[in-house]
Amino acid sequence: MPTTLFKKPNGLTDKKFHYCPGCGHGIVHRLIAECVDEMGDTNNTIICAPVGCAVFIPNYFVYDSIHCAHGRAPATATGIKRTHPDKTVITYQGDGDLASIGMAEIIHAAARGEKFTTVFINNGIYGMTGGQMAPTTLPGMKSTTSQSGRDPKLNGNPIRICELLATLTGPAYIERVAVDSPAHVIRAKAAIKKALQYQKEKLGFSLVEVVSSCPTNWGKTAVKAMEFVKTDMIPYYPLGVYKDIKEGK
Amino acid sequence: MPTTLFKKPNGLTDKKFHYCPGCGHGIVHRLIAECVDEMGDTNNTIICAPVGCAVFIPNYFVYDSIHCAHGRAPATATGIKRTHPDKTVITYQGDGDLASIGMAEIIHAAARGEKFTTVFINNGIYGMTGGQMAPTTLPGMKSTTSQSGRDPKLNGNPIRICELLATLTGPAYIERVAVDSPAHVIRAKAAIKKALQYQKEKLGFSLVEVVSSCPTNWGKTAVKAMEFVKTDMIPYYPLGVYKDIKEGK
Amino acid sequence: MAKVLMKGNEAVGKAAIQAGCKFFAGYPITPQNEVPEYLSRELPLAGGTFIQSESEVAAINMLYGAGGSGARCMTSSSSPGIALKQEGIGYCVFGEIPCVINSVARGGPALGTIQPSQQDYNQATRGGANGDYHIPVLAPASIQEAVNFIKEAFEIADVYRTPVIVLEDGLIGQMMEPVDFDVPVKKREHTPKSEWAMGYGNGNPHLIEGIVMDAPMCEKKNRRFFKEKYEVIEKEEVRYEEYMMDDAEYAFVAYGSSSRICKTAIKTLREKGIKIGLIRPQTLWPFPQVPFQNKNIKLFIDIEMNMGQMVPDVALAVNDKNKVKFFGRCGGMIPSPEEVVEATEKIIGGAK
Amino acid sequence: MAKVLMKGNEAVGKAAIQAGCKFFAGYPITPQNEVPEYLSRELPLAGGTFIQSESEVAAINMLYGAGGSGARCMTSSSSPGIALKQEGIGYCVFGEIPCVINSVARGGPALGTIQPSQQDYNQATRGGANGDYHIPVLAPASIQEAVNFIKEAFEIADVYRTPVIVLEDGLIGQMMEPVDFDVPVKKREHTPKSEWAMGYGNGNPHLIEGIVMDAPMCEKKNRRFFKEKYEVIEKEEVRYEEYMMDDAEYAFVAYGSSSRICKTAIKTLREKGIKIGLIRPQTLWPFPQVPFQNKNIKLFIDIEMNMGQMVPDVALAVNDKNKVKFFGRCGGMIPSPEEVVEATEKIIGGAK
Amino acid sequence: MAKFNVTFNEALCKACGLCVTACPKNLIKLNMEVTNDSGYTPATMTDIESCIGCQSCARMCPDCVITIEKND
Amino acid sequence: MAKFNVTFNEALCKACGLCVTACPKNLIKLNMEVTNDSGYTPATMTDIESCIGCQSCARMCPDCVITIEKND
Amino acid sequence: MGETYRMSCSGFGGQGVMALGKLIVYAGMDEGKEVSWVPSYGPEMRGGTANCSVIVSDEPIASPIVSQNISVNVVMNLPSFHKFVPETAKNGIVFVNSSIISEKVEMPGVKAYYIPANDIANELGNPRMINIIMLGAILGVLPIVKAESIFASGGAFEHVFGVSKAKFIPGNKVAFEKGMECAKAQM
Amino acid sequence: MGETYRMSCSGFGGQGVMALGKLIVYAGMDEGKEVSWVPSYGPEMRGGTANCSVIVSDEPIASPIVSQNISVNVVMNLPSFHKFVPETAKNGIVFVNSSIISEKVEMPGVKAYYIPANDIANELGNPRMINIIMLGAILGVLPIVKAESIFASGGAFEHVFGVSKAKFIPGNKVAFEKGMECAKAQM
Ligand SMILES: Cc1ncc(C[n+]2csc(CCOP(=O)(O)OP(=O)(O)O)c2C)c(N)n1
Ligand SMILES: Cc1ncc(C[n+]2csc(CCOP(=O)(O)OP(=O)(O)O)c2C)c(N)n1
Ligand code: SF4
Ligand code: SF4
Ligand code: SF4
Ligand code: SF4
Ligand code: SF4
Ligand code: SF4
Ligand SMILES: [Mg+2]
Ligand SMILES: [Mg+2]
Repeated sequence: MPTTLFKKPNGLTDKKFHYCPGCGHGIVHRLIAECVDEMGDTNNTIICAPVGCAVFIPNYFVYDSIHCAHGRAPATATGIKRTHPDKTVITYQGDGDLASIGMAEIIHAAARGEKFTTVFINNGIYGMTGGQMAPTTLPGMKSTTSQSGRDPKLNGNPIRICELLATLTGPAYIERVAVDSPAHVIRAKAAIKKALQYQKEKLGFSLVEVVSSCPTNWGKTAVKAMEFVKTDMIPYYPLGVYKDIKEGK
Repeated sequence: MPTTLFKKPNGLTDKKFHYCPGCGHGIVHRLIAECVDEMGDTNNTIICAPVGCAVFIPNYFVYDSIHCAHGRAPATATGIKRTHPDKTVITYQGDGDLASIGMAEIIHAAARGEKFTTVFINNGIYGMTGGQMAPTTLPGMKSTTSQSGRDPKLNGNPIRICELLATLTGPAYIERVAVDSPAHVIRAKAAIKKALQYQKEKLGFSLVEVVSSCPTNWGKTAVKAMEFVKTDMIPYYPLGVYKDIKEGK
Repeated sequence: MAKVLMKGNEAVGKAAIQAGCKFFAGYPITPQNEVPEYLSRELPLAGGTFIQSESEVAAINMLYGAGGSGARCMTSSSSPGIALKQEGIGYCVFGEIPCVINSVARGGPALGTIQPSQQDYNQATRGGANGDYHIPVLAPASIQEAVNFIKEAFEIADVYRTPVIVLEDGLIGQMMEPVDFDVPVKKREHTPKSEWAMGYGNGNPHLIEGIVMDAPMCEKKNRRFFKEKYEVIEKEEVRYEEYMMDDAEYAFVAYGSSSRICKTAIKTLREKGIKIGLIRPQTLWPFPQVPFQNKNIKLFIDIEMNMGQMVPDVALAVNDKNKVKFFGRCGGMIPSPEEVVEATEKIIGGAK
Repeated sequence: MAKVLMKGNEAVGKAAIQAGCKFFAGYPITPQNEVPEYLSRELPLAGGTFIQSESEVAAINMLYGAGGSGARCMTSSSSPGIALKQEGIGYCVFGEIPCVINSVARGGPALGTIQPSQQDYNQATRGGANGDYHIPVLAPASIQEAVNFIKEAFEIADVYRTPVIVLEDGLIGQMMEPVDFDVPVKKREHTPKSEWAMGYGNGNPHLIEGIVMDAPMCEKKNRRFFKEKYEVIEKEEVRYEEYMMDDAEYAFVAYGSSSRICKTAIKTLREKGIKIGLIRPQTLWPFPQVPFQNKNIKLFIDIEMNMGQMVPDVALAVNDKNKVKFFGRCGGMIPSPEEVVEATEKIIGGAK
Repeated sequence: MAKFNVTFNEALCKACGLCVTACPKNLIKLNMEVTNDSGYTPATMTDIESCIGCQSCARMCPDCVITIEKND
Repeated sequence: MAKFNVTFNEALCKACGLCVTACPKNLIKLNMEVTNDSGYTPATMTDIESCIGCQSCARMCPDCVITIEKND
Repeated sequence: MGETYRMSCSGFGGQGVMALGKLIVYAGMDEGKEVSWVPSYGPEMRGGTANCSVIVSDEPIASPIVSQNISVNVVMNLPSFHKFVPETAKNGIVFVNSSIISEKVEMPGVKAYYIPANDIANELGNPRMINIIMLGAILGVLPIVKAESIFASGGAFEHVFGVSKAKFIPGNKVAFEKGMECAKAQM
Repeated sequence: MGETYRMSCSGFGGQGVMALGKLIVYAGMDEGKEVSWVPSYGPEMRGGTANCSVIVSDEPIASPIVSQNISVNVVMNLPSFHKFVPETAKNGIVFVNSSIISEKVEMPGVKAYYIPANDIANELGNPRMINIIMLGAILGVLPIVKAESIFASGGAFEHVFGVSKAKFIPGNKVAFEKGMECAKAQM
C-alpha cells in the first residue's frame, strides 16, 4: 500500500476553484485547510470571506462561514469570536478589502487584541473588480486606475500593513510570507499554523500577510507573476516576523 | 506707549468659547491662530472642524471653514486642498474623531501625503458626548463606558497615533506635544508652526498631536487635569518628533 | 408591578438584558449615550459581551457576526450613526440575521441638532441600503412601551430572521417615567439557531450569505423574503392604537412623542366640540391599513416632528391623498399641544 | 453630430469632463468601474483631480470638501457603495454642496449580484441619511440620455446647491451604443461660487454648515430648503417621456432599462390590438404628476427590475392604488419583452 | 508705574485657575467677590509690581482672557 | 515500480505551469494534446522514475490537482 | 381631585436643577402619582443653562414637555429668568434664586417667591445645597410631594444621589427647612 | 427594408467573443445603422463563459438584450452551446465552433454552420484568431455589415484593437476569408 504524501486536505470541498490559472489564492486556501486539519479543528472552524476574488470561500471550505461586507471582516469576526470563544475563527482578506476600505476595522480589531486570525492576501491589486490600484500597488506598477504606473506623488507610497500593525500591543503574532516558491510556501504554512496556535492559546490577535500574485490583472503568465513576486514585491514587502509576543517581539 | 506682549490673536473671532473651564481646546485654538497670524495666512486659511467638542470651531476662527462628518475631516480636507492647493488647510480632530471612527481616513490621507496639517487633540476621552472611552483612554482610566477603568484585556491598550502614522512615508512632519505647562505650550506652538511651514513648502502631510485635558469628563478640576496630563498621559504618550523628512527621520 | 423610574435609554438597555441580549456593539452618539453606558456596566454582569466599537459601521458588522453566530444582539445609535449602518443593515437583511437596532432620532439632516425629532421616518421605513427589503419598525410612545417593544423586537427578529428597528426620538431616550419591567412579552416559536447559525455546523456547513452571484438564485431569494417574511409580517405584526376614535369625525395620525402631544391636543379640541381622535401606528412598517378604512373620518391630520414623511403612507392607506393634511415641526422642535390645536382648527376650518 | 460608440460608464466619465467636472473621487465597484478607470486617465489631462479614495465613505466626504471649495465634482458607485455614502450625502445636502452622484445599480440586497437591477429606487429617492431632504434623481434610459443627464445634473446641482443623483442600472453602464457628445445642454444661471464657497471668504468667512445646534434655527434651515429648493424643483425640474400615449387605454410606467423593454413589448401588444403606451419618468424625484392625470387610462402597469418600489409613487400620482398594477423581476434579472407582454395580458385580462 | 500691565477680560474668564498655577511668582488669584455673567469668579492680579512679564499665565489661559503689555 | 506516484486530477488543472517551474527535476509538462472541459491543456508527468518525491509541484499547485504517494 | 403640576427648573449647569427635578419625580412616583421628567441635554449644558420639565399628576401624562403654561417655575439664574418666566401659566408660581437674580416677576396673577438660595447655602457653609433650599421653598408652599418621600430611607434622595450619600441627609434636611421657612414667610 | 439582427456571441473567456461582437457593432455604426452591444461581465467571466448581445438594425433599438429569439447565434464552446442554442429564433442561424463542439443543432427551421475555427486557426499558425474566422463565417452568409467596414483604415478593427494593431490586419483578413469560405461552402 502506498502512503499518501500529499493530497487535497479534508477541509476543502470538492468544488473547483473559480480563480484564474496560477492565482495565489488557491495555494493559500490549501495551506489554511492543511493547518486546520492538522490541528484537528476541521469541524471547529469558522471562516469569514472578504469581498474580493475570495468572496466564494464558503464554496471551498467545509467550515461554517459568512460573506462579510467589504473591509468589515474584522468587525464581523469580532462578533463571532466573542460569541464562540472556543471556535477557531479565521478572516481572509485582500489588500483592497483590508488595507483600503477596511483599514479602521483591522487596526481596531488588532488593537483590541481580538483572538482571531487574519490571513491577508497582498497581491498589489484589486483582483475581483478588474485590476484597479490597491494601497499596496507598487510605485510605477500599472493598474486600470494608474494606467501609466502608480505615481507616489499623487497616490502616496504603498502601505506596509505588518509594519503598521506591529506598532500596536494587541497583536500576538504578525508575519509576512510569500507563495512564490516551494520553500516560501512551506514557510507560509508554518506561519499560518503558528498564528492559529496563538489563537488557540488566546494570546491575542494574529495576522499572516501573504505576498501573492494576480496574473490576470498584472497582465502576466502565472509563472512570470510569481517571478514578479520575488523580484519586485518581496523587496518592497520584506518577509519575516514582525511581532511575536512569545519572543518578546 | 506700552508694547503689547500678549493678546488674543487676530485669527480668532470675538465669540466666547463654549468650552468648559480649563479645557485644553481653548489653548490649542489660540496657538493655531497665533501661528497662522504670524505666517501671514489669516486670510488664506481654511479650517475643518471635527465632530467633537470642537465642532463649533467655525464660530471662533475668522477662516473659511466646514463642519466635517465625524472622523472624515482628512477626506474632506483632501477635497479642499486638491481644489485650493495654495491655501493653508488645517483639520482639527479629537481622539474619538481621528483615532476611532476616522482611522481609515487619517491613515490614507497621511499615506497619500496630502498636503494639509492635522491638529490632533488627544484628551483620552469622548468629550462632547459625555465621557465615553476613547481609543486613547489610558489603561485603568474610568469613563462612562469603562466604569471600572479601561481593561486592556477587553478593550486592548490605547493606540499611539504618532507611532502608527510614522510607519508611513507620506507624512513630512509628525510631532507629539502637550499643553500642561507654559513650557510645553511654547513647544506646542513651535510644532504647529513647523507643521504649517512644511505644508506651505508642499512637503507632505503634517500632524501635531496635542496631549490635552478634559477636566469635565475626567472628573477633575482644570488644574488637577493638567497635572494628570503630566503624571499619567505623557508617560504613555511620549512627547517628541516622530517624523521629520527634513531631518531624514 | 413594581414600577421604577428610569431614563428611556437606560430602560432600553435593561429591557435588552431581560430579553436575553448577549451581545451589544455601539458607538457613542447623543441622544442615546445612556444605552451603551448602561450596557457597558450591566451586560457583562449578565454574561453578555459589550463592545464599544470603533464606529457605527463596525458595530453593525459586529452584529452581523454575533447574530450570525446565534447570539441575541443589539446595537443602538442616532440619526447620522444609523445612516452609516445602512450597508451593514442590508447585509443583516440578506444574511437573515435576527438583531435589534435601537434608533434614537435627533434633528437633521447631517449633524443637525441633538434635539428630539422624527425626521428619520424615511430612514427607518425605506432604508437606504441597496436592494428590495423591508424591516419591521416599532415606534414606542412611552418608556414603558419602549421596554415592551425592545423585548418584542427580539422575538420578531428571531421568528422572521430579520433585523428589527425600534425607532424612538431623543425625548423618549432622555426623559424619565415610571416603568414596569415585569409586563410579560410572549415568547415566540422559532427555528432553533443551532439549525442555521455559525458555530453549529459541525461539518454540515452553515453559511451566512451576503452574495448570491447567480441572478436567478438571487431573484429567488428576494421572492422568498417577500413571501415568507414580508407578506406574513404585514399580516401578523401590524400594531396600532386607536384613541377616542369611536365617534370621531377627524383623526390625528401620529406616532411616538408627537402622539402624546396629540392626546393633549385632543382634550382641548374635544372641549371645543371637535370630534377628533387619534390613530397611532405602533409599527411604521408594516404600516397599519385597517384604521384608515374608517369612512366616518373627514380628514386625517398627520402630526409629526418632521416635514411630513409619513404622509405618503397615510395617503396610500386612505387611498385618497386629498383627505390627508399635515402639520409638523422639525429640526429638533417639538410642537406644543397649543400649536397643534391651532393648526387643527385652521385645517378643519379650511375643510368646512 | 459625430456619433461615437462608447460604453455607458466611459460615456458618463467623458460627459462629466465636458461638463467641467474638476474633481472626481470614487472607489472601485462593479458594474461602474469604467467610470473611475476612464477618469483616472482623462480627468488629469483636462486639468482635474482624480482620486481613488480609500472607500466610498471617504469619496463622498472628499466631494463635500471639493464641492464646498467651489469645484464641480462627481463620485460614482454602485448599490452597497451608495449605501455607505448615505451619511456623507446628508452632509452634502445640509452643507448645500453642488455635486453629482452617479449610481449604477446592481442586484441586491447586500453584495447581491453584479447584474443590472433597479432595486435601488428607494435608496435613491428616499435616501437613507437622516433628516428631511430630497435629492433630484435623473434616470436615463440610454447612453445618450446618460450623457445628457450627467451634464444637466451638474447644472441642476449648481442652481439649487444640492447633490444630484444620476441613477442607472448595470445594463446602461456596461452596454455600448452610439452617442453624440455635442447635444447642447443649457447652461444655467446660478450664484457664483465665489460668494459662498470655501477659499473665497477673504476675511468674510464662508462656512459650509453641517450642524445648526439651535433647534429653531435648524428648523428654519429645513423649511428654507423645502421652500427654496424642493418646491421649486418639483415645479421646474420634472421630466418625463410619453410614448404612444395619445390613444392609450393602458399605460406602462417604467424608467431606465425597463422602459426600453416596455417599448418592445408595446409593439407586440399593439399588434395584438391592445392600446397601450408608456409613461417614462426621467426624474424619479421629483416624480412626474401630470401624465398620471390622464383619465383615459384604465390601468397603469408599473414594470421594474425590482419588487415594485415605484408603485407607491405611481399610486400617489394617480391617487388610486387600485388602478396600479405591477410586474417585475429582481436580483439582477432583466425581464424579456415576451414576459412583459404575457404579464400584461394577464393583468389586463384580469381587469376586464 | 509697574513694568508690565496684565489685564483680564473678566467676562471671558471661567475661573479655571490655570493662570493661577502657571504664574511663577504666584501673583494671580480668583476673585471670590465677583461673579461674572456666566457665574464664574474671575482671575485677578494681586501684585502687578512683582510681575516679570513671562506670559506664562496668558499662555495657559484657554479663554484668551489675559493681555500683557510692557510699559516702555 | 517507481518510488513515487504523482497523479494529476486533470479536470481541475488550469495549465498555469507553476508545477512545471517548481519541479527541481524538470519532470512535468503541459500536455498540449488534451483539452479538459474548461479548455485547458493539463499538466502531466514525463518521467515518474526520476521523481524524488519532494512535493514542490504539489505545494505550488493552486488548484489541488496533484496527489503524491510513496510506494513502500 | 386631579391636580397637575407642570414644573420647569432652570439655571446654570452645576446648580443642581436637574437633580431638583428628579427628587420631586421620584417622590411623586413613590406616592403613586403619574410623573415625568425631561431634561435638556447636550453641549448647551456646557457652561450654559440647563433645565428640566417635570410633571406630577393624578392622571396619565400625555405630552411630558413643559415649555409653556408652566405652573411651577423655578429659575436659578438670570438667563433662565429671561427665558422661562414669560412662559409661566396664569395663576402659576415662580421661585426665583434672588441671590443672583435681582429682577422681579411682573406678571398679573403670577405669584413669585424670592429665595436667596446662594446666601442661605453660604450661611450653612455648603454652597452646593442651593437646589435643596429651593426644593424646601417649593414644597413649603405647594403640596406637590411630601418631604418624607424625599428624605425617608429608600426615598428620593437616596435614589438620586445614591445610598452612599444618605449620610448627608441630615445636613440637607436643615437646608430644606431653611428654604421652606423662607418661602412660607412670603406666603 | 428594415432588417434587425439579434445576435448572441458566447464562448470561453479568451476566445474573443466580446471583441467579435464589438467589431460588428462598430462596423454597423459606421454604416449608419442603429447598434447596441451588451456584455456579460464580472467574475463569471473568470475561466467561465463570456457572452455578449449585439443588435444591428435599421430602427431605433428598444431592448438591447438578446437572450431569447436569437437570430444570429454564435457559440464557441460546449457550455455556451447548451445554454444559448435553445434560445435561437425560428429561422435563426447558429454558428458553431465545431473544433471543440461535436454536438449538432437540431431545431426545425434553424440553420447551423459548423466552423472548425480552432483547426483553421492552428493551420494559420495563430490560435488567437478564432473569433475573426467566426466573423468571416458570419459575414460570409449574412449581410449584417460589410467586410470593408471591418478592415478599412479607421474601421472597426482599428477601433476595437487600437491603431497600433493595424499591422495585423492583413493576417486577420486571411483568417476572415478562410472563415467566409468555410461557411459559404455550407450554404
Ligand atoms: C462597499 C463595497 N465597495 C466596493 C465593492 C467592490 N469590490 C469588490 S471586490 C473589491 C476589491 C477586491 O480587491 P482585494 O481586496 O485586493 O481582493 P482581490 O480580489 O485582489 O483578492 C471591491 C472594491 C464592494 N463589493 N462593496
Ligand atoms: C457618525 C457619528 N457618530 C457619532 C457621533 C457622536 N459624537 C459626537 S462627538 C463624538 C466624539 C467626541 O470625542 P473626541 O473626538 O475625542 O472629541 P472631544 O469632544 O473629546 O474633543 C461623537 C462620538 C456623531 N456626531 N456622528
Ligand atoms: S483576478 Fe487575480 S486575484 Fe482574482 S482570481 Fe484572477 S488572478 Fe486571482
Ligand atoms: S467636555 Fe472636555 S473636551 Fe469638551 S469642552 Fe468640556 S473639558 Fe473640553
Ligand atoms: S506674566 Fe508671568 S509673572 Fe506676570 S502674572 Fe503672568 S505668569 Fe505671573
Ligand atoms: S486661565 Fe484664563 S479662564 Fe482660567 S482663571 Fe485664568 S484668566 Fe480665567
Ligand atoms: S515531487 Fe518533486 S520531483 Fe516529483 S514531480 Fe513533484 S516537484 Fe518534481
Ligand atoms: S500547478 Fe496545478 S493547475 Fe497549474 S499546471 Fe500544474 S497541475 Fe495544473
Ligand atoms: Mg488584491
Ligand atoms: Mg477626545
